[in-house]
Amino acid sequence: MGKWFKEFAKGLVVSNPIFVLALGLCPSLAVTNSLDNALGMSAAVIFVLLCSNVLVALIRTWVASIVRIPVFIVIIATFVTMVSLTFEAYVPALYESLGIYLPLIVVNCIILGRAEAFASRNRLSLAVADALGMGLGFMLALIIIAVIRETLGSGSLSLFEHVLFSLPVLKEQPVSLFLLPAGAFLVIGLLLAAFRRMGLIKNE
Amino acid sequence: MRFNILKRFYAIVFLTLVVIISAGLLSLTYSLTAEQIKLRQHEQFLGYLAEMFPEMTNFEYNDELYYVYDGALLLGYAFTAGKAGYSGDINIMVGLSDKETVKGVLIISQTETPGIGTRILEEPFISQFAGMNVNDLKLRSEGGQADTITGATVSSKAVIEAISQAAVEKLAGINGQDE
Amino acid sequence: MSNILTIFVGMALINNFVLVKFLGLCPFFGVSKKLSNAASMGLAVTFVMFLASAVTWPITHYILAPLEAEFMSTVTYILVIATLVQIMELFIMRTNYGLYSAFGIYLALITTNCAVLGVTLVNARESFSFIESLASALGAGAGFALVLVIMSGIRERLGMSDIPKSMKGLPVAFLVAALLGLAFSGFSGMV
Amino acid sequence: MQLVAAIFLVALIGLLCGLAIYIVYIRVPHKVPGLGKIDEINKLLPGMNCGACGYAGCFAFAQEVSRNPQMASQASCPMLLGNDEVIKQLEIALGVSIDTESMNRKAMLHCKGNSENLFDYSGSQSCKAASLLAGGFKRCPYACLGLGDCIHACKYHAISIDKNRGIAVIDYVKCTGCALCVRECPQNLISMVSGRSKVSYRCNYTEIRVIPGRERCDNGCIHCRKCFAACKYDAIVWNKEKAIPEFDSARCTLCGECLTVCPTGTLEFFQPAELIPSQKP
Repeated sequence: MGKWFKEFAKGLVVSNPIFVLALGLCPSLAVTNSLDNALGMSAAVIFVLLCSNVLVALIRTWVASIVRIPVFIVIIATFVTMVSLTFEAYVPALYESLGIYLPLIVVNCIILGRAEAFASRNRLSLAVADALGMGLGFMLALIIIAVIRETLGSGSLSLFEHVLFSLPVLKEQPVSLFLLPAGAFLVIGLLLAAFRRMGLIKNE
Repeated sequence: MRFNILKRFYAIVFLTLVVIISAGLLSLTYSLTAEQIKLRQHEQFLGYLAEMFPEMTNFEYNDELYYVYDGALLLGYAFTAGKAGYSGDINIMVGLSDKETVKGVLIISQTETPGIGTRILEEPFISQFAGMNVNDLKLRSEGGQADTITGATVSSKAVIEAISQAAVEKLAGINGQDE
Repeated sequence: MSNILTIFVGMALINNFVLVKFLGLCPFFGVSKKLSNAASMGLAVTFVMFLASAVTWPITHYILAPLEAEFMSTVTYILVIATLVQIMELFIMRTNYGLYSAFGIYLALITTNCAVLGVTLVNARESFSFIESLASALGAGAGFALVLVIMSGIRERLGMSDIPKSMKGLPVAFLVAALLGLAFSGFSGMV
Repeated sequence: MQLVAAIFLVALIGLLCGLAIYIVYIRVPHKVPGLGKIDEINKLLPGMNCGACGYAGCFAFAQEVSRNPQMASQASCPMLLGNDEVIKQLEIALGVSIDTESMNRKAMLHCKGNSENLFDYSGSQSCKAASLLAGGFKRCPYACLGLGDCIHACKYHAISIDKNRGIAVIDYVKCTGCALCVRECPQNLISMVSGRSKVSYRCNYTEIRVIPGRERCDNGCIHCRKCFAACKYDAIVWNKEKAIPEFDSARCTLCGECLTVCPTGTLEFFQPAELIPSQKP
């Protein structure tokens, strides 16, 4: 049981996919300009990561090593397309705002990275732990970035159409830099430095 | 000998099997969700149409042109226009109260950069089209009345060009159909 | 002819895949520590993008489109890309082992490179002709390699400069990427 | 119905991809000519790709060695030094005898770091950059600047910075004699010496370029020849042109006489502390 929890906790902070491993950056930078998008994207990533890790862990003994990577990536692509079809049918608003980044979860480096590096080498329960840990770590990081970017970038923070709070001055002239991609880089860089300063993550 | 062949081609068989299963699964989900998506899109569009013509009771639709009626009275026409903006396609619905004057313009979907591109939804830009004559639907620089938003030129220019192009095609349709 | 040029420049600079469209960031931060790695990675990615576009175009136009199976495009594209990378890896490993050991992990990294799949998806969405999609692939690859080389040049220089302990390495790379992003957004009005 | 056709065609693409990988896996010549032998040698080598042997990594060195085996004995491959059974396997593979004596080498730093800073340098933290600025910020233009270029070069983490003296310190045991640091030092303070040498001459000051206002530190050698005179086992030979002592490690008994008699303390023991008899309590 201890090992299971260790694998799970590892994904949250110690080897957080975005801040430590610097994987899966493409979607996280683009969709964190609003909290709803960030939550939608993390939900999709967690679902796909969990399913693909489970399936990869199940078939790891049967898969021939030459075609290992194509097989894994086809499995991930199938899950992602299913997610994007269901989103389009039942949650169109979120589907619109995620745009091109939803199909790009397929090449999101975390999922294939975890499938290749971890799930294909460990038994099922550990693969699930790793998927959950990494997924939640990804969601945590995305939420933190989205909160900062949305508050500074558009002056107010809203969760599913009702405004949580809005800053007086920023409401009129928000710092729209933070909505730009460059702002996302800035936020992640400074956050990473802050985490290292606080000792949460060890320096290089 | 037979087993050896299977062993050697095992990799190929396995890959093809995985691809078949995944393609099958996908088609299954696609067929399940296909009409739901169409229904959803149609519903969404109806919502916009109602917003444009509040007193609408029914409408006719032929060759991409909507004829909006309140009972027997022809309220106006409506059509969609679409063009690639800064970071994705922008779909617009244009309502005409009659053959010449524009009733209003609605942006159905866009993925422009929030805070900059999304200003095409806001007041000064979107309401400038209401009541404008159809052949003024061109950029001010090209002799029309429509002007872009400073700082969001790509997005606003895309909207104006989309509307003007669609208007030209559809008007030809309406006039042709009337004669 | 001019249309192809505008597409090439458009993909390389205006909507540069890394700094404007935000695709291919994982290798962008992973590989850009040494200039030699960055250059060879940029070359390899451009080559794979070119091949992938060449192969996926016929698939889209002769198989997926007529059968209205666009929803399968992601799966098929990524399958083709993974196969191309696998073949390239086997080919390089067998013929030129020195180059293979120099590439090391980065070859496998190309498969998970969002930029490569991104190019094929953009080609499909913009419904480019065959020549246009090749031009857009080359443009995207050139843009990717350009930004990778610039970034690794700066990061090598930064490696030696006096930076606070907690900023060294990745955080400073993010800040450099932010500045590069702003610089590249300056191209946006060109086409 | 169309969906079934689509599935069939996509499956066909999958089959073609699998076939392509399989064909490349089989048909491409599995062996680069002579790869077998090179691979065999490559497996013996440490695989650190440190470049000490002067080739772009162990594989390139294996290719070179498999072409002309005698070259192996002057190879400065650090890992081969330590374990003899690897050398035996290499001798069998190459069919030539390798004498390990010429391989055993260590890096020696010729500076005690006693010269104070002329100005507070806060530029690019690399010795190469600092030494471009008027020969470095130390009073002695040949002194070690302690900014660690050699540390980055050393793949075996044998070099560290001595905080209070601000100079590099080479760990005798960890150093495998790969000589990567020698090229990196802009003040060419590091030289490769035989692993058996006992005493190190810790000064790099020469009269070639005399810069006004810059002179040697208190530990700098003043060429008084006292060490030469004091050595009872005449293990020291006086080099007349450079006017510096040279040590014959065979004769030297680590008695420490020359160290005590040297007025500026330029000399130091080179062996690790536990091997030096006079320092035992």
